[in-house]
Amino acid sequence: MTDDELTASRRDILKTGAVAGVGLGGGSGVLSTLQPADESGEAVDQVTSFLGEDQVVKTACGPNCRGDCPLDVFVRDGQIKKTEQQVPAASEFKRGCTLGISHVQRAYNAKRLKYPMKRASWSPDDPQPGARGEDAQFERISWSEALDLVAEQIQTTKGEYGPESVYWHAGSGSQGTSGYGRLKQLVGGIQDSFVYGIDTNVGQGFNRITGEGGVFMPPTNTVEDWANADTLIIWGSDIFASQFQMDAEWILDAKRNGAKLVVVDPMYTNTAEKADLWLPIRPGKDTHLALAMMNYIFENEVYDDTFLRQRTNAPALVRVDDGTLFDPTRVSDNPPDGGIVVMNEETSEPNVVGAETGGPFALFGEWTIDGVAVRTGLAALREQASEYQPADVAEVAGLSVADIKTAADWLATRGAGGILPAYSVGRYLYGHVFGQAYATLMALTGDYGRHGNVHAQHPSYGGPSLQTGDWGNPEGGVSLDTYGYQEILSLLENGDPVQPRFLYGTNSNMLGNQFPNRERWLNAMESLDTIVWADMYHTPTTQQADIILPAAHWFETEDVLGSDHHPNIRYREQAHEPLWEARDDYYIMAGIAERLGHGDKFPDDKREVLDRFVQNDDRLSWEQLRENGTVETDETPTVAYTDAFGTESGRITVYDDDAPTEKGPGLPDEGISLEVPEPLEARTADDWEAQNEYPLVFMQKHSKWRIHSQWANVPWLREVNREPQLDIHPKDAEQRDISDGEYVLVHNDRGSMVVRAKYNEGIQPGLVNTDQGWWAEDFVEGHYQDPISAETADVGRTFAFYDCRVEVERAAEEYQSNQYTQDNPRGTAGSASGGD
Amino acid sequence: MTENTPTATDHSTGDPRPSIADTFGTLAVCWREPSEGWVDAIESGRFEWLDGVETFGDLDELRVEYTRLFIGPGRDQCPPYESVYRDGADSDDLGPVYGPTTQAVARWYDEYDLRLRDSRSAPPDHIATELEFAAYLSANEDDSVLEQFLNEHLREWVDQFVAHLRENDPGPFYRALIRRTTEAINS
Amino acid sequence: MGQAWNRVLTVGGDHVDTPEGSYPEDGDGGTLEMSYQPTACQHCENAPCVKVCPVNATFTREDGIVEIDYDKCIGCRYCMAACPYNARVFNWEDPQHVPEEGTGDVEERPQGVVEKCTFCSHRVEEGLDPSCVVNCPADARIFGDFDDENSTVSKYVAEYDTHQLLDDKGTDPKTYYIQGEMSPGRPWKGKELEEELDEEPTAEEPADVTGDESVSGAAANPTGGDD
Amino acid sequence: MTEESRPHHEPIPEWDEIADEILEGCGYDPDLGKRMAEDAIKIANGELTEQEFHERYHEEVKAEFGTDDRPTKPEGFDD
Repeated sequence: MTDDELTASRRDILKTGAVAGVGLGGGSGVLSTLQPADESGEAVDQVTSFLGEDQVVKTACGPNCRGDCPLDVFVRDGQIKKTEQQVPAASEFKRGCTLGISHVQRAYNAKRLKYPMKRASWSPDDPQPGARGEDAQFERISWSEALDLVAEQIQTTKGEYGPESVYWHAGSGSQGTSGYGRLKQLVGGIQDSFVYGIDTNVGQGFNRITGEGGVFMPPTNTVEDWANADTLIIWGSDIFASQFQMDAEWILDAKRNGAKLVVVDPMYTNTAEKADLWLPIRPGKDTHLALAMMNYIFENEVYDDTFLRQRTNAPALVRVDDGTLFDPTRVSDNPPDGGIVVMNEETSEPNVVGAETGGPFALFGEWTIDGVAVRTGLAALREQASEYQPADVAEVAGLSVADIKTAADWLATRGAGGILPAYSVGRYLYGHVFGQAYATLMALTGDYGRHGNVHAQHPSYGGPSLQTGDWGNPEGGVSLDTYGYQEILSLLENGDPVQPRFLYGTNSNMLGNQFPNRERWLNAMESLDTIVWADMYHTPTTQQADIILPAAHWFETEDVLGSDHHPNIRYREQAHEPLWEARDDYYIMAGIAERLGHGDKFPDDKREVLDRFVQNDDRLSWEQLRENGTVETDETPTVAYTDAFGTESGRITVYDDDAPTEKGPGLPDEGISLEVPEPLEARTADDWEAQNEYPLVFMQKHSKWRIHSQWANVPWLREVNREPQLDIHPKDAEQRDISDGEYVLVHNDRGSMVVRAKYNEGIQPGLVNTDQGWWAEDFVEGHYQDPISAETADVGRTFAFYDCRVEVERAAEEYQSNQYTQDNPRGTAGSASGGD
Repeated sequence: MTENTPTATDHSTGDPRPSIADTFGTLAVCWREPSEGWVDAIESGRFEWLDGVETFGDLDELRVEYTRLFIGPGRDQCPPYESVYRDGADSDDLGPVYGPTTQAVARWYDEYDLRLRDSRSAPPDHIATELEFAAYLSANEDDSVLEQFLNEHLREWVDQFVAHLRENDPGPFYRALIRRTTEAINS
Repeated sequence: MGQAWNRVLTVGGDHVDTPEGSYPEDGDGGTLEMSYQPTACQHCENAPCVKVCPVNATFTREDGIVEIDYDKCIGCRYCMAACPYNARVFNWEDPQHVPEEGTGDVEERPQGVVEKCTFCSHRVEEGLDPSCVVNCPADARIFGDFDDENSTVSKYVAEYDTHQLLDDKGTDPKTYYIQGEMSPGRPWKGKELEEELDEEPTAEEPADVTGDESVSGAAANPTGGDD
Repeated sequence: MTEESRPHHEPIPEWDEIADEILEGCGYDPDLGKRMAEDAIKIANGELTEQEFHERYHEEVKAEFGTDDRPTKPEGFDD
């Protein structure tokens, strides 16, 4: 409520009151909310015919599924009626999923956040953080009051405790132009980052030895090129469930062209069902398998020797005594930057060579140079791989020897190959070693820089980035200290090195989704005096907030968006104004900026900002965006890794002489150095200390019914996927006297949850699974994050969601009757109860 | 105004029975969010006939209660919109806002050339807006029209709405309001 | 969600998205299998539902779509008993869509009538693909004119193994299930598929199915989809 | 396959129960509905002609529904 509105409503109420008291002055005298059309000037949202013409609004979906799907929204009489996939300018990227076409139920969810609110027990002078939680009560406040409070709290917090006590948190829940990044640079403070903390294992392992990519999935050939693959290994990803709207179809194209599809997964998934060869691996044994495949490749000499000589440091000479690379200056007075010493087989002399240089270099062998014993890096790798005979690994990993060999053989000998991991293997504590292992495996088979090579389950496109000028880096902005998520917890708990006091959170339902060991976070957050949260829905995370800001649904905003995963720049036309008092995030940011003296950096009208983007980018015109919804960017299918690698040598370091030493649970105190891939395991290890007490490994896979925790509150989807369940093999269930459909207690020494058991013949005995993304209120008791440790390893620094062991037992009788089994589930469960 | 427009309550003569339009008009006010102006209206004594409405107590507390029951954000909320109780997949689930019944209500308003003062702030099938419209109909149209509107709308959902509300522990003011509202629309 | 005109069944375990069979022990010998079967009205050539309707409310249109005249339907449900595909549902409840015209997309079905998938005849008449085809994320559904040998459906059925559900019953459904390794289908109006199946692109304009003898739907079974 | 949506007539004994369920309380003769349903499949299978089907049930349908507008009516069929 703005002040104006308050005045208006007060006047209206008095008018109505007067009517009730003194009699009806006229036909319309009882009206306050309604008014005669002739007084309203231009009729707004006038209902004409219900069968009126559809207006097709071009817009776009924008969660973190990487689909970047352009959508058509059909609006009739001012209301959104349905959503369809839009045919974009680059039409082969027409896409959209069950979730995208369910948006009408997100926009019109009766439990959307409607008005700004503050926790009733919170006040600037007496924040009472202990009163947060399930029982917290809220009261509606006006936008001006809410923004005043946020701005004042930022000011006071900075004044009292210094700028680093202002903590900015953003998840990945929404794409769009909000000005969030701009504002935080103008205001200062600290920020958190996925780097490190969440899903940063596989990518960093790959990056360490290739110098390519970051901590998430590495670059890969664009999807149009996937059809050229001869072998595809989907490793720990259910792409046909989690990315079926976009990347899965290209896999089928490859298959139709004759590619062999291998799926490595402990669960018989939608994706495993499509495989020519399914490797039902035991949880945590992925690096073992990669090494066994390398073993096969060495033994059968089916490695790509040309590639190894030219583009990797396989021929680099390594000192036998300390494992370091032989010093180039001992061979050449003027060695090239990053040059490696190799043994020239023709001259039997050591040479120093730079990047991208092949030649008759020995791949194996031992020599003594200047009295120093050396061997090749590849020899060290081969020695490591020799420890992982397929027969042994088959036993450890629960696989057949023949299948291991077939997978390796297909990858090495059938032509262009690809390995498509996702983030799952990185959800083990030491999952980065798998990143190193598969990057190394693909180096052996020469699968970089060729048509048909695939290195990740989703491709990235650089072209459709928006050219936003200085929008992301405003003049006068400061850079903020960044802490990985795994560090934030200790900041909150220990105040070291800084103690956050004020938190602005957006695009995120971390307490409902990606913060392991939930109780620890809830306690740690009591050190915050003020928590401000912007969202479309009331999530388990906004329940912890002191000030709640209702954000607009995507269809209620106007925006211009790049696309990371297909060559279309997308336009969002506004389907209608935000409902109730929800607001575009931009207006929230601009409102705070104005109050903090940065109003000049945020034009009143967001359109002005978008206009700058469009004017700034030769490829774009408003006309084209509005007409088509998308603008195709000029990109031809690209092959990744055609140039020198980003490592110091420009080569893939199949032998990493500069390897870090990993330390953490299950490892010797001195740690393990990772020159070559070494399978490291924590809780999945066969000899893990608590494995008898907690024998089952607990995984939380992505499902096709949610993107992270979004869409959990959509009735159409809840009709099919009603409640959190535990996939459990009937064998494991029967051992525990658990019948199909009974409620079970899943627990370990950290926490527990109660969910319904779902017999699944396709899940490996010894493994259980609850799909991720359920909200706290969806559980009969507890939450799937409760049993998961928030501990991270020295090198990995990544939350290990799947590195979790639990025991499962039939839940107590009182839980067998609950919100899902009672006749009237309204309010706690069922389709409309919310929860994301 | 038609011939048989009900007359207003005449407090000076002490007639305790308000007109139907007054009743619905007053109920509409009571279902709006409490504010200072709202308190003034309630305290003016004009609503005395509405037993229990003066039991609202402290305004701040009532606003917290109103937020909890009708705005959210938590699980206790009972969104006061018709479509939520009529357009869901089944009667046990909360349906959407802006459902087909919302359209149907909007058509009634349209038929009488009435518009929402602020069309975007809330869907038109808010209980207060429907009651206000019922007041308008009773002031301006034959009883049969009001009956038709009540039958097509308020009587179709208010029982479910208040049942849901009762499950979420309303205080004395809203308990009284529920009682008076269901009496009014069902009489 | 109201009435289900279209269900995607998991052919496998007892639960959605679960297989049946045994998990391979030590990597060997498993028998797990799972697939999906989208099941809606099959629009049979010899539709038993049409034959049993005492009041001729269920009828086969000129173009082959089996439809129901809701004004005629007396709700005896004989057609539901006769349908071997369990494709029909009875409207037990009052219509949920209060505006009398229906949703604006499909007409209102009053309480007490039987309803089912219409192949989105209201869209087909406008030259559009049925909604399930347009919205299938996996492009697993193809719709078109089976009398037109150049249509996408015709080409798919010609190229791949197909089967009809319960073909021993002689109902001759106009819905074909395609098997084999294949690219996802493309909607009727796109020309990508024609380019893929034979080297020469064919005419872009969609065939006029409404005037033709039969309209056909096909669901490419192995390409996934959702349940 | 998910229980609630298994196609019926396969196996037939199960269909019998499902048909009973469908027709229970339909307001018309459930037995007639079941017999007609089974025979309608026989037409599709070629075990029965439309004419035979029409004639077999004509009297019963007329008695039950007061009319027989089935499309199976043979040419020149006389009520």
